[in-house]
Formats: sequence, structure tokens, C-alpha cells
Amino acid sequence: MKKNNYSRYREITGLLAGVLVLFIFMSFAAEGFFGWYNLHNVLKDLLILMVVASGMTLVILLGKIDMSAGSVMSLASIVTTLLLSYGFNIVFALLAGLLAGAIIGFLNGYLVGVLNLNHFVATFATMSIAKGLALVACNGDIISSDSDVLLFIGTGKIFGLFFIVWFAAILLIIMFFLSTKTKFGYKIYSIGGSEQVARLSGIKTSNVYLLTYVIAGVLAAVGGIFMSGKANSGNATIGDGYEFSVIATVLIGGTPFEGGKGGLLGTLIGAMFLAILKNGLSMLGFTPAWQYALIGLAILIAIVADVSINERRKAEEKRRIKL
Amino acid sequence: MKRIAGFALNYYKIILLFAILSVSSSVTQDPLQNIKNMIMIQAPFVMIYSFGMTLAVITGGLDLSLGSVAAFSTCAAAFLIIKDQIFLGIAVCLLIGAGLGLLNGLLITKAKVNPFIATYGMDWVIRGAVYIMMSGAMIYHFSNDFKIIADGSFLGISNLVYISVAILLILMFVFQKTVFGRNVYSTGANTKVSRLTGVNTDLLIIIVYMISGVLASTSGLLYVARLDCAEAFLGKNFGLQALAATLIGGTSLQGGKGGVGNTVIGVLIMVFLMNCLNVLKVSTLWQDAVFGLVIVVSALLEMAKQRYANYLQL
Amino acid sequence: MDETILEIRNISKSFSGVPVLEDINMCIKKGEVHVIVGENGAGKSTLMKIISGVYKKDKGELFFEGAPVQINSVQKALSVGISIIHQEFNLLPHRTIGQNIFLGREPIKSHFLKTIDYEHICKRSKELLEYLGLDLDPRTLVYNLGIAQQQMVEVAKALCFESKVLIMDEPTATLTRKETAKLFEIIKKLRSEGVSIIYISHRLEEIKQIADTLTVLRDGKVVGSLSIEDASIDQIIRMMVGREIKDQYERHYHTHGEEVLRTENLGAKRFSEVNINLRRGEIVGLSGLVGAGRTEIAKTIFGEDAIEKGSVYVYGKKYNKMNTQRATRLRIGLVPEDRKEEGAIVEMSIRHNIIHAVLPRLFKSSVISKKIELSVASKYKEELNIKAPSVNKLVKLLSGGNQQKVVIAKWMCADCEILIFDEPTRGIDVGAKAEIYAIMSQLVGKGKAILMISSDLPELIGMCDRIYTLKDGKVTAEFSRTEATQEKILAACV
Amino acid sequence: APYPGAVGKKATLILKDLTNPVWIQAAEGAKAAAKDFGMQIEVVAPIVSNNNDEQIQLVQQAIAKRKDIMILTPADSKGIVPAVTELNKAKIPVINLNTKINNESGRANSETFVVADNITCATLCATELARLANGSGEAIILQGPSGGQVTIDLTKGAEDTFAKYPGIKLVDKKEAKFDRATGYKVTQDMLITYPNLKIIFSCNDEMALGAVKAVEEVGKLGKIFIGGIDGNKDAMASIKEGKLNTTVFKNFWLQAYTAVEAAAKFLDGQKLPALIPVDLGIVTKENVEKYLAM
Ligand SMILES: Nc1ncnc2c1ncn2[C@@H]1O[C@H](COP(=O)(O)OP(=O)(O)OP(=O)(O)O)[C@@H](O)[C@H]1O
Ligand SMILES: Nc1ncnc2c1ncn2[C@@H]1O[C@H](COP(=O)(O)OP(=O)(O)OP(=O)(O)O)[C@@H](O)[C@H]1O
Ligand SMILES: [Mg+2]
Ligand SMILES: [Mg+2]
Repeated sequence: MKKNNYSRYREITGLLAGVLVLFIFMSFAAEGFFGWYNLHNVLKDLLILMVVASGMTLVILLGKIDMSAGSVMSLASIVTTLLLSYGFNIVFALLAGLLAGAIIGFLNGYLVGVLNLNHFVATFATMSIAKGLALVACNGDIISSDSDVLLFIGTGKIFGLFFIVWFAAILLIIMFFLSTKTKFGYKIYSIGGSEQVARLSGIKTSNVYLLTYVIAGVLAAVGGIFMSGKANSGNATIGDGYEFSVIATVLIGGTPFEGGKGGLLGTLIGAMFLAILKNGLSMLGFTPAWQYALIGLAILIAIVADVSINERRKAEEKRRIKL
Repeated sequence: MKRIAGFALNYYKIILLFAILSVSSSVTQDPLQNIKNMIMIQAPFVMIYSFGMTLAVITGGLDLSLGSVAAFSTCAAAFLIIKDQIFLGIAVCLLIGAGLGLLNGLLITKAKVNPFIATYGMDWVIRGAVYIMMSGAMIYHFSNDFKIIADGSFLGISNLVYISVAILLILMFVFQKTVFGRNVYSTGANTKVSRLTGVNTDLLIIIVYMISGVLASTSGLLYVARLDCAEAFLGKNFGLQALAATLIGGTSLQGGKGGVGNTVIGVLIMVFLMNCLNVLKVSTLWQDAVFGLVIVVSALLEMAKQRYANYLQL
Repeated sequence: MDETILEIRNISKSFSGVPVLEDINMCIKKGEVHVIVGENGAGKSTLMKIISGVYKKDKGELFFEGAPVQINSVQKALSVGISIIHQEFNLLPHRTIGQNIFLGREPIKSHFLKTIDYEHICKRSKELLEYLGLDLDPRTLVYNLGIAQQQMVEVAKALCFESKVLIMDEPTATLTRKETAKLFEIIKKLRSEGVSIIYISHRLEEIKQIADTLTVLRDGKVVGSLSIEDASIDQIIRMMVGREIKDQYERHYHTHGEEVLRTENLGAKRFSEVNINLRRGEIVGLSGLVGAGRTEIAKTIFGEDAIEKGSVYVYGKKYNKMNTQRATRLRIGLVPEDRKEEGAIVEMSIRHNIIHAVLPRLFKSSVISKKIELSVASKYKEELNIKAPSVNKLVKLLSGGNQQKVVIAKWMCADCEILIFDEPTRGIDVGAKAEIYAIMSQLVGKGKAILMISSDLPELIGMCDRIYTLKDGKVTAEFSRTEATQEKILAACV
Repeated sequence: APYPGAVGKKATLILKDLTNPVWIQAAEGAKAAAKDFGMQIEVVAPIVSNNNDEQIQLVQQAIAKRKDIMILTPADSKGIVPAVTELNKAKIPVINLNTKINNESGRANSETFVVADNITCATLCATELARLANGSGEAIILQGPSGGQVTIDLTKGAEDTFAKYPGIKLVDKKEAKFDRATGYKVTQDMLITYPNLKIIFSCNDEMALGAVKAVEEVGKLGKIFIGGIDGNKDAMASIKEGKLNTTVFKNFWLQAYTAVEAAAKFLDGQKLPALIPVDLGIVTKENVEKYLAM
């Protein structure tokens, strides 16, 4: 009986094996891939992706989606650097960036959880709104920052590891803890499993939606700030299209759109897969045209090869009976 | 009061459209010319590929690969059209559109990949393929026989209007009046029941994605004829625009509801809104934000309409 | 025993203008089993949902232990001491049994971090499962359980509250005899501990076994409350439907025609070596415990599940592969057990659903004529007596029995020769049941053949010409109408 | 070999984009130069055009591959600074091409700047347009995606130039996403909004050609002056036909060739001037034949 408990991880092992194969292949085939400098940078980029994707994972676990993630990154980037350029304190600027993410997240949560708007439509709209606000705020310009702190956030190291690595690691541990051990995490899984059931069990679904979207918004903002740190400047195009990569990461990691199953561990491996793939293909010298084709193909293969296809078929058969 | 509210909710899209139109007309010097422009030239392009999206949405999916399908099929066809093999070129273009749609459909039905990720992945693959195929080249200066398709007009009305209205009528007929269309709606509303009623749901879904591909190629082809140039980055924003138009039109993502008729209104609202912002001299920077607001507002109104459906019966 | 624990006064409720409950008054005494019966759509579940805080009432008051209470959320109901087992399943398939039992009120280990005490969940769940006589690991995913086991988990979930009023909305619909008996034992035990139980069921034969008091609802109104000693089944039925129902299992027996369906060593995932046959003018039953594989056999014949071994003969022609399109072309129809997910498109209108299967044949030119569509749909609506103001009403707004009739109408409309009915009367009231039996009789009278799957033995014996019994995916016996008795069938099933 | 010190050396050229025809020409120019000077060159670009973050990653990849020299075309002159700092730290010399790296902080040093910068381009084009319009009239700018460096620079160049002519009034700036279809659509709206429009300055040739189409349809060709940037074949053909008025031939091939040559010289130990200009040609109906022949 105990094995059932771990059946969840079986799916992930397949993907993990894929990631390992990819890693070993790239190490041999791509010049410069296997080396601390490169891997450290890959790790940094993959963790930025992962930070945003961990918020998205929670949203998808709820059976919803957040199309606004990329735009929130841009907005946070602009808000932070703009305030810096007006001479505000760095801490204040960073908090304001996060707050911008929280506000868009709250808007999402309110539209979805309280007004019951379709989640895709709602976040598709806030995607435009957030991007628009970012553009208006910066007047279409790129904003440079002279803040050494912001630069440190993006490129600085502590004990030989990037600040981002430390910070993201702590953040992810908190997120793991939150999603698997706490009451809030349980509620997310329950609502994702069936909103109806959760509601009948006395769970206040609207609060969970609000909080989850706010977390997703804040994490996207963190990702946006990391990105502006890397560039030490603010740019309203920083997150363009990023939400798609993030969603692909979550799905590759085995958290399906239906919600209620999967989790952050899968997403982490999904992020590894995409980050290694992108870096490796580029190192191998493929032109962007080829990278387009190969990345698309890899995403499709990763999804198609996912063991959970069988699961999906079975799930359809075994749909709960409603009288 | 109740009557007014009911009327407003029932026809809010028309009212919205009318409001936008009157605002833009009040500031332009030649409002008729402006409206003619929108309807004759701008709307048809958007409409045709938005129809493709709408059909996919009716099956309960969506098609994010519209833009790259348009680019790939027209670029491939352009090689023929430039050599004056116009008919062959058009045929090839539509066939490629159908073929790529077929791939989408197979991924979704046979490999059971979620439509979002299936068409997103395909978008990358196809876009990559067209970049590789064109490797930086552009094909331009087509013969007039080809350009006339999109440039010409008959009885003072642009060919584009005839083409898009013809497509609209055909789609309306097929999807409202035929057994095929009815089954597509049923499949969108509940695939399992439809299958258990003897409908070949996989086939239907595949056909719909093929139609969607053909529509993408068609609008691509019209763009190429109009702008006299085939290039690899055609249609980068088709997917999201079409989705927006479909959603504003009120076709629900749950599947089985809405239709191309709604999308006509969605497209008109979208196109006229953009035009209105332009003629009002609103900075480009504001457009994204306004656009998002319109989507939210129309979705909220749609919801209010559904919720008070009984209450509002006049 | 005479102390009132819950009093319902003048409760009314309507959905978008349509009244569903009107001025309901009821008294639940401490430590009694109060049974509520009524036709489909009478408002039983709605009333229970109001009591348990799922719906808000429009009007009326609730008194708990003599004092007025405002129950405006599920949480509130639970804190007062009212818990409910809903009619629909309320389990999350991808969570464990333990997580499901404690859903929504997980014990907390650290108050600061709000972490969950999973050990406690497991321990307590294990105890509850043992109390219910189930040998299951609480860490098993619900996904892996059979339907009856799931229902027992629901019971465990409700018990776990240790509440004063426990509502059970059709708990036995999916239970086998053995489990039903176990459940009754538990109900009796709870009663003796002073817990009041509100019990809803369509299985009238159960009522005599456990009820203390009985309330009948009809069309959202209380028809009457009476003590069980004073009630006879016939009287209850009369109160429920407002008219007399004669012989429920109305059958005329005909001479049987040629064989239309035969399986030869049919095997798939959960059954093997199944050999059954079906002739025109005949109703053949499949009996077995839940999980015996009857639904799978039906779905395999209909082509929804793949044939792994053996073959199916339809009108004498052999098929090694089957799919739903071929099956419908061969005029086979399936009325599945899960109406809402598999039977009807509930988001669409009655009209859509009725002509769904006949579409390609009705409109040979493929162009739909709205006039024909309306007339055909209306004809079947009349014929099956589907209660709805018009054929344009959405199926989701109908009661269970009427939804089932829509599904049957779909196949009648498609002029099916072979019909497979999977649990056609599950969760359906006596009145509608009798109508469905009449339709089945009428169909075989016209020379159609019916394969009937049911867990309700009396109905199976009443309706069928022959009955096959199944156990663990294998046919164990075949009884003719004259031989079949409940005892013999049961013996062959276990 | 003209520069013996460069032979066999490994260089990376980072472009803004490798899907656009003009940048593919640049890649060819760089490869031709590398062949001429016996160098190994890798030409890379972000997958998503003009993406700064990807460019940073490409810089880091070049460092990981221990390249000898880097030729950099930043998509974002400010955002690339930290990456250039990293190159400086890794002691990989940087040749700056096309768009100037913003070095206000002094932390992003490059050996030289091969000038073909957008501000200059915009000035050239705007000046020509102003000349055609006799220094007066209403003007609009068609922009690339908002927030992008190219758009910012070109807009600045054009704005500053127009500001020098008191008769010219810049009435609007509109995003048209660098593509022809959008350029066409936006121009239609602009023609309605500003009936007296005289000058359309477009941030690339694609949008300019879309504008040409829209202007042609209302029969105002010749009355409205349209200028593009880049000098792609199609645009020059249009100039020849007398539709498009002007474009700036940026000569991407030569830009890249020059930059690689500068790299070779540097590796050979020669001293580089701070600026190396590349001949940016303003293409007009009069001289278009010369450019078409190139
Ligand atoms: N959420 C709802 N919205 C609209 N109508 C509803 C809703 N829930 C129930 N109804 C309607 O209220 C009536 C009573 O439904 P209810 O579920 O209470 O009946 P029931 O007595 O439990 O029937 P059954 O025996 O089939 O379970 C039905 O006509 C049903 O269609
Ligand atoms: N754990 C489960 N959760 C959800 N559905 C289940 C589960 N187990 C079985 N089912 C579904 O319930 C239906 C009944 O299957 P079961 O295994 O009980 O066989 P059966 O003999 O058809 O039983 P019965 O018809 O009496 O319910 C099937 O459609 C099956 O897919
Ligand atoms: Mg009920
Ligand atoms: Mg069954």
C-alpha cells in the first residue's frame, strides 16, 4: 500500500533521467558547457526561472493560470529602477517593486476568486494592463540604475555563490514547505482537486485564490527584480513572453492544467531541463532559427513522453461518479 | 430601470462598439472614410485568423500557432507565386496550413497533449522552420495578378470584404446549420459524451484545427498580397490578438459556446478601439493598458449578463 | 428521546426565481434516525445543503438545541455540530484517504507556521477506518479505491467530526449489501450514543430497517411526517408521488427473436472469457458486486474500451475491434451509469441531446432543419414524459430522473436495436423508476434487445428474462427468469 | 595574412537578432572578414530578438568558451553594462559595434566603437526628410516595440533633428512593432488623424514600406515624404520606383566586416582609435542605383 504514496515521484524520475542524459550529452558535446563558470550562470538563470515558476506552479495546482507573470516582471523592474532614479532608498524601491507585483496579483485573485471571472481571461487582461502600466511609467524608455545594491542582487556573490542562488534557494525552501506542509498548501491542492469539494468542506476558496495569486505576483516581481539586477537597469520588455516559458516549465515538470496534483519538485526539474537545453543548444552553436525549432520540439517531446499521458487517460476513465 | 439595465446588458457589445465609433468619428474630419478604412481593410485580416482561433476555442482548446502557420505557409508558397505559379502557390499555401493544423490536431487528440502547450510548442517549431527556410531572405514584388486578390475591389468594395464575408458565411453555415458543426459544439461542451454517442470526436477536433490552419494561411496570403512581401516574421502577434478578439467577442474558453459571429463583433471592437486611440492621439504607451481594461470589462459584463439572464428577460 | 435537537421553521429557497423549497417545517429529535424521502427534485438535497451551510436560505429560521442559530457557512454548521455526507462524491482523487478525511480542518502542529500534523491525521484515520471495518492504509490515494470504499471513506469523514447531527444524503446508492449492513450497524450505534441522523434514500426497503421517523417531501413542500410504525411502503409511495403506482415491474413476455449480440471469450482490462448473448425481445441482466467489471463489459461492447481478447458478434457478424462510431452505426446504444459526465451534455438543451445520436441519419444532406429537429425532440419529450417547459431547457436544470429519460430518449430517437442500460435507476425516485421500467418493457415489446446492469437485485429479477452473474470479471452463472432468486444470485456473486 | 597576430584567434560576435535579413547580412560580413584574416568567429544572437537578458547569457557563454575577443552589438546599451564589466574582468577585449555601450559608470570599457549608431542614422534620415519637405510640415515617427533601445535611439535622433527646423512639427509617435503589416495599419489611422501630414519617419524599412502602401492607397504619394532606416533591398527597390523617399543604408555587411577587422588589428597589437566610422549612406532616388549594385 505504501507505494501509492510515492507514485507521484515516479513521473518525476523519468524527467530527471531525461535531464541527466541531456546534461551528460551537453557536457561532452558542447565546448565550455561543463565548467563551474558556465554551470554557475546556468544555475542562476534557472533559479530565476524557477522563482517565477514556483508561483506559477501554485496557481496551476489550483487549476488556474497566470498569464500576467511576464508583464509583472517588467512592471516590477520599472517600478524599482524608476524609484531608484528618483533618488529613493533602495529598500523602499525594492519593496515598491514587490508591492507592484502583489497588487497585480491581488487584482488577478480578486477577478478570479471573488468575481469568478474565467482565470485565463482575467490574467490575459491583467497581462496587458501590467505591461501598459510599465510602459507608461517609464515613458517607453530604458531606465539605468547606479545602485550598487541592485547590481549586487543581480551579479554579486556570497561565499562564491551568486546572491540570487542563495536567495532563490531560501525562497524555494520556503515555497516547498508552504506547499507541502502547511494548511495553506493543503488548501491549494484541495481546491485544485475539486473546487466544489473544497468549498463543501468549508474551505474559503476566495481567500486561497487571493493569496495564491498575490504570492505568484510577488514571486514574478522578484524574478523581474533579479533580471533588472543582472542588467542593472529597468526595462519594460524584460518579461515579454516569459510567462510562456514559465508555464511550459511547470507543465514539463508534471503539474497538469487540471490542478490538484504535481508540485514544485517537478517544476524544478522542468526548469533544469529548459535551462540546460537552452544553454546547451546555444553553446553548440545553433542559430536562433534552429534553436526555435529544437526548443519547441523538445517541449513537445518532453510533454508527450511524460508518463502521465497514461495517467491522464486513466483519470478520464476513472472520473469521479456523480449521482 | 430594469428594462434599461437589461437592454444595456443584452446589447452591451453593440453599445460599446457604437460608443467607440462615435468618439472616433467626432474627432476625425472624414469619419466615413475612417470607418470605411477599418471595415474594408483593417478588420478583414484580423477577422479571418480570429475565426481560426474561435473555432479552436469552441472545441475547448486554443491555437497559439496561428501566426507561425501563416508565416510558414505563405513563405513556402511565395517561392511559387513569385514564379507566377499563382494557383499552385495558393493551393500549396492552404495545403500547408491544413497540414500544420493536422499536426496540431494529432498532438491534441492522439498524443493527448493539452492544446495550450501543443500549439505553443508547434509555434516554436514552425517559426524556427520558417526562419531556417528563409534564412534572412524576403520575397517581394509579386505580379499584379496575385496582388489584385487583396488590392482589388469590385463595385467599390474591397475584395478583402468579399473574401472575409464569404468565409464568415461559410463558417456560420457549417457551424450553425450542419451536422458537422453541431457535433463540433457538442464535442467542445463534453467530449466524452459525444464520443459515447458515436461521434468521431478525434476526427472532428483534427478537422477544426485544420480549418484553423487554413484560415491562418488565408489571412497570411492576403497580407502578402496586400503588402507585396513574404517574410519570416509575419504574424508574430496573430495568436494573442486573435485570442483577445475571441474573448472580447464572448466565446467562452470552456468550449461548446459562442461562435464566429461573436468574433466579428470582437474584432470590430478591437480594431475600432485601436483606431479610436490613434485618432484621439492617445500615446501608444497607453494602448496596452486600455486594451487590458476592455477585456476585463467586457468579460465582467458578459458574466453579469449570464448571471442575471433570467432577471433580465424583457 | 423526545428532546428536539434541530428545528426547521418556515424555510424557503428558490433558484433564480424558481421556488425549490416552500415553508418547510420539521423537527429532528435527539438520538433518532429521521428519514426523508421524496421524488427526484423534491428538494431533499437542497434542504440538507441549507442546514449544513452550503446554500443560504431565502427565508425561515433554524433552532439548534432550542436556540436560534444562523448557519451561513459550512464552517459554522460544523462548529455547531452538524455534518453531512453529500449525495455527490466529495473526495479528492489525488489526495490520500487521511488527507480527505481531514479535508478543510487539518490538525495543526505548530500554530505559528500552521504546519499540518500528518502523523495525527494518519493515526486518527486509521482508527476511524478500523471502526468502519475497513483494512486500508490511510496513506493510500483515494484514486486507487473502488467506489464502495470511497463511499465508506465519506462516512469516515463525516464520523470524524463527532457531531450531534449527521446528515446522510443517499449513502447506500453505491454500497453493496455487506457494506450497507455495516453502515446500518454504525448508524444504530451512533443513535444509541445520542447522535441524530438525517437519512435520505430512494431505497424504500431500507427505510423500515433503520428509520424512527419519516418525512415525505413533494415539490418542495412537506407532505407529512410520521412515525415509522404507522407507515406502510405503499402509503409512503402514495405520499411521495401523489398517486397510486401499480405493479412496478411491468413486463409482458414475448417469444424471443434471433440473436443480435454475442460475446466470445471477450476479455479486457478487468474481465476475461466473457460469453454472453442477447436476443431480440429480451432483457438480459448482468449482476455482480460493485467492482465485478460489469460497466467495463458494457463499455467494451460499446467500443469505448478496447477489446483485448476475443470478439463481439453483432447480428451474427464478428468484430474483433469496436469503437463507439461503429457501435452506434450498428444501432447499439449505451445509457451509462454516470449520467452527467457520460450520458448527457448537461450544458446543452434537451433538444440537442435528444437528437445528438440520430443527427447524421436524420439529416442525410447534413444540413440541419430546425423544424424537424424541434418536432422530433418534442415527440420524444412527450413520449417519455420528460418534465420540462420546453425542449430548449438546459439538461443541467432537470432532475435526475428526467436527465436519465433524456439519455434514453437519445437512443430511442436513434432507433437502437441493442440497448445497454448501466444502472438506469440509480438515484432515481420510485415514480420515475416505474416509468423507466415501462419504457424498457415497451422497447423489448417492439423487438429491441436490452442488456441491463443493475445493483438492485429485485429490479433485475423483476425485469430480466435471463441474468448472468459476474465475479471478479468472470461469468459465474446464468439464471432464467423462473430460476432466479435473490439468494441464488447473491451466492453466485460472492 | 595582413594581421599575423590575429591568425587562429577565436572571436565571438553577438548580434541583436539573427532572424532579420539585415542582421544576417552582418553575420555574413563578419564571416567573410574572419576568413580574410584567418580568425575563427562565432556569430550568435538572442532567440527573442533584442533580448538583453539573453545577450548577457551569450556574453557569459563566450567567457566560458574562453574566447580571445568579443565583438558586441548591445540590444540595450544600459542593460549590457554588467556583462561588459564581466568581460573586462575576464580580460577579454571588447569591440563595440553599432550601438554604443553606455559607459557612464566607467565599468564597461571597450577598445573601440565601430560607429554606425542609430542616432546618427536617424539624424541623416530626418535631415533628408526635412530637406524634401522644405523644412516645414507635420511629422510623425513610426516606432519599433516600445521600450526597446533601437526605438529609443532612433526616436531621439529624429526628434532632435526635427527640433532644429522651426517649421516642422512632430505631431505623434506611434508604435508599429517593426513590421510591415502594423506599419500599414497604423499609418492608415495616422492619415485620418492628421490630414496635413507631410513627413513619416519610420524606425525601419519594413514599417516604412507599410506606410508607403497606406499612403499610396490614399493617393498622397509624393505629397508625404517617407523615410526608413536599414537600407534593405526591398526598400531600395521602392525608392527606385519613386515610392519610398529615402532610407539610410546601414551597410550591415560592412559594419561587421569593419568590426572584425578592428578586432584583428587589436589582436595584432595595433592601437585602435576610439571611434571607427562606417560609411552610412543616405539613399535617395538619385543615388539608389549605386547602392542597389552593392
Ligand atoms: N444550484 C442549483 N441551481 C439551480 N437549480 C437547482 C440547484 N440545485 C438544485 N436545483 C433544483 O432544485 C430542485 C431540487 O433539487 P434537489 O437536488 O434538492 O432534489 P433532490 O430531492 O435531492 O433530488 P434527488 O433525489 O434527485 O437527489 C431540482 O429541480 C433542481 O433542478
Ligand atoms: N476509485 C474509483 N474512482 C472513481 N471511479 C471508479 C473507481 N473505481 C471504479 N470506478 C468507476 O466506477 C465504475 C464502476 O466500476 P466498477 O469497478 O465498480 O465495476 P462495475 O462492475 O461496473 O461496478 P458497478 O457497475 O456496480 O459500479 C466504472 O466506470 C469505473 O471506471
Ligand atoms: Mg438529492
Ligand atoms: Mg458499473
